Amino acid sequence: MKKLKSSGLSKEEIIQAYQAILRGRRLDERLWQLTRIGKTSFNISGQGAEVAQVAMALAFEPEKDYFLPYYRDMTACLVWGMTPKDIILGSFGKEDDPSSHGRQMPNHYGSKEHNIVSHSSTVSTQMPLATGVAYAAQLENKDYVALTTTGEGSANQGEVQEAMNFAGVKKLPVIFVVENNDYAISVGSKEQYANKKMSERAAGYGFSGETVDGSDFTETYLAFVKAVKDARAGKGPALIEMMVSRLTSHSADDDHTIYRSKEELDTLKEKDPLLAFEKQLIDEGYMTKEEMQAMDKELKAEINKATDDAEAMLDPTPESLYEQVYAE
Amino acid sequence: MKKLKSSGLSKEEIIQAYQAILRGRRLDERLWQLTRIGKTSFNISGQGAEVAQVAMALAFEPEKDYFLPYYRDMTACLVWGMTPKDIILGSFGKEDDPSSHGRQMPNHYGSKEHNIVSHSSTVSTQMPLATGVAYAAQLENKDYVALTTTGEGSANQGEVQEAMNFAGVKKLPVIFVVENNDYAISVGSKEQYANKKMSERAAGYGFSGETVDGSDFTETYLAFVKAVKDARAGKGPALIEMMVSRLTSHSADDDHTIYRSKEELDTLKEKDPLLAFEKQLIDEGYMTKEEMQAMDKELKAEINKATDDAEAMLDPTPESLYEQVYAE
Amino acid sequence: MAEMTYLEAINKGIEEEMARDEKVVIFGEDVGGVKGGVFGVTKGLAQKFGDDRCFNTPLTEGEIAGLATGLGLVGYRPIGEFQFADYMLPAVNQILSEAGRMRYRTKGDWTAPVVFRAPYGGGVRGGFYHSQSTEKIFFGQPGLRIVTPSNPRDAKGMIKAAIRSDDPVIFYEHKRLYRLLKADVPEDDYIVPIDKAKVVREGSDITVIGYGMVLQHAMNAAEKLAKEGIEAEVVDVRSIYPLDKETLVEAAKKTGKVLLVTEDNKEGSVMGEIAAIISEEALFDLDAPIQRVAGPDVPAMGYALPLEREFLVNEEKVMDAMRELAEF
Amino acid sequence: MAEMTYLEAINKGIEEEMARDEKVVIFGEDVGGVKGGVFGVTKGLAQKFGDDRCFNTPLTEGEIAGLATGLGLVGYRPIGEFQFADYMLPAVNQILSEAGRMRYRTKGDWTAPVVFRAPYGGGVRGGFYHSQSTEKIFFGQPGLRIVTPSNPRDAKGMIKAAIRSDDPVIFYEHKRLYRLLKADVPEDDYIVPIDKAKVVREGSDITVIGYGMVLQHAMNAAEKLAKEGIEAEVVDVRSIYPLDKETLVEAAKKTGKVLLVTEDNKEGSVMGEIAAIISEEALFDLDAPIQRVAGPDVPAMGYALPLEREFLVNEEKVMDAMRELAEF
Ligand SMILES: Cc1ncc(C[n+]2csc(CCOP(=O)(O)OP(=O)(O)O)c2C)c(N)n1
Ligand SMILES: Cc1ncc(C[n+]2csc(CCOP(=O)(O)OP(=O)(O)O)c2C)c(N)n1
Ligand SMILES: [Mg+2]
Ligand SMILES: [Mg+2]
Repeated sequence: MKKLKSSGLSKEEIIQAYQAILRGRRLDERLWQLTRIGKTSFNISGQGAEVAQVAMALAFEPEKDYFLPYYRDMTACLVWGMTPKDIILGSFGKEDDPSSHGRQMPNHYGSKEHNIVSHSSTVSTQMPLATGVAYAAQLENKDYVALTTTGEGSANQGEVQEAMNFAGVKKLPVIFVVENNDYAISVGSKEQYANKKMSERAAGYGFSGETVDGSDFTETYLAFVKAVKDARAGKGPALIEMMVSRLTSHSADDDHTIYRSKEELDTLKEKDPLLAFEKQLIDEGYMTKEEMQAMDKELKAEINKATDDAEAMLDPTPESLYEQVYAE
Repeated sequence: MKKLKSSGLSKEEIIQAYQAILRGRRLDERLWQLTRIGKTSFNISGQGAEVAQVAMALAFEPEKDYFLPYYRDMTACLVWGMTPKDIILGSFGKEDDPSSHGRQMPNHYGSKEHNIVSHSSTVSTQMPLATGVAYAAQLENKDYVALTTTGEGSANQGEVQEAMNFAGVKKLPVIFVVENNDYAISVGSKEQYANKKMSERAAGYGFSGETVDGSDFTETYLAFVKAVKDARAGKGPALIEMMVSRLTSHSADDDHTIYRSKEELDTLKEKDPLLAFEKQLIDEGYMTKEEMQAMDKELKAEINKATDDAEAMLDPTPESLYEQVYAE
Repeated sequence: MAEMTYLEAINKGIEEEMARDEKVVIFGEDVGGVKGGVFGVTKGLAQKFGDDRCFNTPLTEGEIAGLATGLGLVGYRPIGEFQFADYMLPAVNQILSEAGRMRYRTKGDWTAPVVFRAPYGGGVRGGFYHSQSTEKIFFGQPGLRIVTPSNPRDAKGMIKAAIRSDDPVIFYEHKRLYRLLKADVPEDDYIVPIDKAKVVREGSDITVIGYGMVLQHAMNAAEKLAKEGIEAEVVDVRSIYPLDKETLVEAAKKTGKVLLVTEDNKEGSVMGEIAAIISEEALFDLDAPIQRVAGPDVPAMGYALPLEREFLVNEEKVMDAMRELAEF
Repeated sequence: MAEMTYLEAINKGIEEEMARDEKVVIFGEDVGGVKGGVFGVTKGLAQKFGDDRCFNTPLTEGEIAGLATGLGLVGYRPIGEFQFADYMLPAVNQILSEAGRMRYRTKGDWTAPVVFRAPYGGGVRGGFYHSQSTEKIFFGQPGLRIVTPSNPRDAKGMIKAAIRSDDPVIFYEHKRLYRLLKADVPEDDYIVPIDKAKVVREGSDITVIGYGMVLQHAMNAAEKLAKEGIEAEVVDVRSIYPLDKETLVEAAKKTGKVLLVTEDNKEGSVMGEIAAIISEEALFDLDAPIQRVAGPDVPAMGYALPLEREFLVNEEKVMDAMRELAEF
């Protein structure tokens, strides 16, 4: 693992990064809990991808860059500006949910305020959209960048090829990301594609691709820093594949113990990127265990409050079903 | 240009190859003529791709291999077993047209008898179909191969990615071909894709890709011989890009002088692969000019007869519009 | 006879056909292996018939459709599963341009005897993209059949008929019916026609026409209204396209009062065509305007419970409309 | 006033909007450069507004649709051209899942004010895949508008309205009308509403409802029948979805005898819904069954002239049906 120091981030920034990662994990655990106790009906989560997502998102400027995420990107969305309450509002399907006002299923993030474009359940449709957002930057001669993500299974959709192809032709400021967690529901990546790395596909569209170990914060962060810099400078798109873990079942509707062995699951847990990152923080002298525990406590309180606040909000009214079909 | 001898083909076979090439050219000219004089309403042709198509098709065994062509592949279809009359029947839209019985526009080849699968106008839809045909070979443990072609513009369709991806995963006996003539109607290849070669895309799906000079008969033929051998042996798919010329307008509905300079068109004509192949045949001692002229004369007579025969056939009846909507 | 759910009946039907004919193969996302589909419809099939005949595909619906059609071309009886009906949209081109038109465009030379299975419908908190009725998108495309069973007995008999049909068939399965209904299903090798509607309840006062989940509401309402002295004739459309006009028109004429019920949006649904047929062929037998109970004309049901409830047709809405029509 | 073809009127409307608002951009296959589209609708626009605002895309319809939506998200007014309506099929997922649902799924936070243009319709020897009416595929999808003008004046005014609309609009152009019709078109900046049908001929005996090319047949037939003393009210639907129910129902009530005319297949076309609306809202005003003149229920018109002719609705077929209805 690359040293955190070589990321170029200050100690304070690294600690903030850790906070973002831990917030993501704790909030994610909360969402599962809400589903388990029947307060929400669904969850799909990013446990095992938090380190990668924070390293990715920190390379951008959320006030001007656009994010077109997919459903596992809660932690990245938090870095981009959404709050735990925003997320939980979505899980409850409340009227004030900024993602969809209770219209989409939980974990379909979006926020007009924070330049996070709404995504749908239909996988990878966000990728062509990202090229439109990026083309606008070119038309306006602005230096913002569009970031868009998907899974390694979903990356096989034809629309992804079409989007990458167009981005290559126009040298668009768009960064395509594949979060490779080795599974698409129950289907292992060997059944999804025969190439060694998904990042190899970029060459077929005339731009650069790179695969990073998503549990290596510095490696991931630096890959994005470079890609963002190039994109802002008009050098065109990039494809970054982040190798991550899926620590949980695919979603609340899935039970991964059916198709994953106990051994595999045990190894996964041992290799939890969060634990590795914590060890690195301690080893490299950024934080002590006690400081982490204190932070954890704070975050849990923050999330408890966010949960209570969100739960107290209103559901959409039945009548609101008829609103915003067309421009009014 | 590679010597014809190094193709491993006998003198007789090389001369037959030339005959197939010349037949393609003469028949193609006839189809344009029929449109020009108003006897048919449409033509789209493969002038400039004949050498490549014959070199490609000769590497297969048409009695057992399947061909899923696209609209420029007339010459390859002739090698696969269709006759000039079959082709002209399609141009006239006659009932006996084996491609579609007058239902599709001209140049949409197909022949159940000759293992040539019907293709549609919607570009590249044949590529997923080819994976199905190839998967059947695997299921049945047979060693037939599916060949499917498209243009360099059409190769950007998402369905092509999906087909290549699946073929890679299952190591299917299917050979994908891009006939790269530098144009998609008026759109130059620089506006279609940013990669240097279309064959580079194969690596993104875990199999081999190769770009050949389609005016080099031997190079093209040998590339296919190898790909076919590998596919039959269960080593999986290949992507072959053939660099060819489009000597004509895109189709009878297009006028390429609007978007191609006179200079470009003059150069194209000079570099006509047919002329280069004829020169090579003479230089390498396969044929004399006189022998070629004699062959040309024969072919013209053959095509004249085919035209007359085809024209004399019946149109579909209006009532036949209602046939074969569903199984009867 | 064995008591079975709708889901088990489909599984059983497929299993019987796979045992009977080795040309029957089935594939899709999560379809193979131990998972056997996200709903479990294909559970056990990979174990029984091998990983070649029941397998996972990459996450690419266009390819699923094209693969099926390609297999159909060379003599197979493929069943392609779409994980949700909402996710048929990436495959529309393949389904309509290829499978649906193959027979006609070759006048029967090439055919695509494929089955496309898809769970559809709402009421499972699936929100926007896991609840849709997508049959209207494929409706009215001659060459293609669309069917859906409404009970376990039909489910087994119709999936068997669909597999044996030489036509391409879209086979919709209402996901709420999967486990809701349990009924006696014959254990022998019967088929239920896929081109016939069925009168499922005789009555003389009003005629209710529907399919899928809403038929449950109609049947329940009919039983209750019978106690008020209102006798409803209830017709299960089953064969959505082409429609069994004869049965539908006859049922309409019988009572002269027609209520059309669908879970889909009101305007543009299949019921519009049924209304058109009745008003063309039975206008003077009608004693009341043709009424429709349907989802509202908003894009989709929302995730939040008040939105899902407001959208969905339920027993009460159907019963109110039936009573009103009876009193007309 | 200036005399213009339907095609010129659309070109002019787009030009005016591009001059008025720099956020209007247009793109598609062959749309840019000197070619200006295969029909010439975008001719001159690249020269006037630059290659950034009028440009060629790669041959990828999914990307065309997604690019448009992405641009729409960030304030642009994009127009994506599909070269033929038949080739919208690869883009169905993007059009329906993204553009058509963006506003609703975010309750108006994100919107997609895009125009998708597509030439449709037969009678140009386009055979299977260059003649289709594809509007039924997109019909009945709340959130999306579908319109088509039937004359040059409407063509200019409606394309301008579509560009200014905050809703996603599919704008169908009948390819036979492109050069068939020449009429006076105001040179000023007018718009024609895209949510209203229009009574184009007043009459008291029968009501004929249609759009596009068939409306020409209806108008011609109406003039001829007037000499026999039959006065037809003729309505141009124009706004195919959502329908202008009020105008349609009123026109139906006015004469009590309704003939619906469409070039599409008879069953499953837009006319089914119009019949349903009329039979729901005006049943007791009807003096005759609602009749339809339409294409037959076969997949598509064939290329051979006898097949194309047999398929197409023409003046004679419309006139016969009008006379029969008048005499009912
Ligand atoms: C077009 C489409 N097809 C199928 C699905 C159902 N589905 C949802 S997630 C998923 C697996 C995605 O796997 P991957 O892309 O690897 O992402 P991951 O969930 O592993 O992060 C599937 C099949 C869908 N949402 N959209
Ligand atoms: C899906 C689809 N979109 C658009 C078209 C219209 N079209 C027909 S051929 C063509 C250009 C094809 O170019 P290329 O793939 O390079 O093949 P070439 O004609 O040069 O051999 C286009 C745009 C089509 N047939 N299908
Ligand atoms: Mg994955
Ligand atoms: Mg080309």
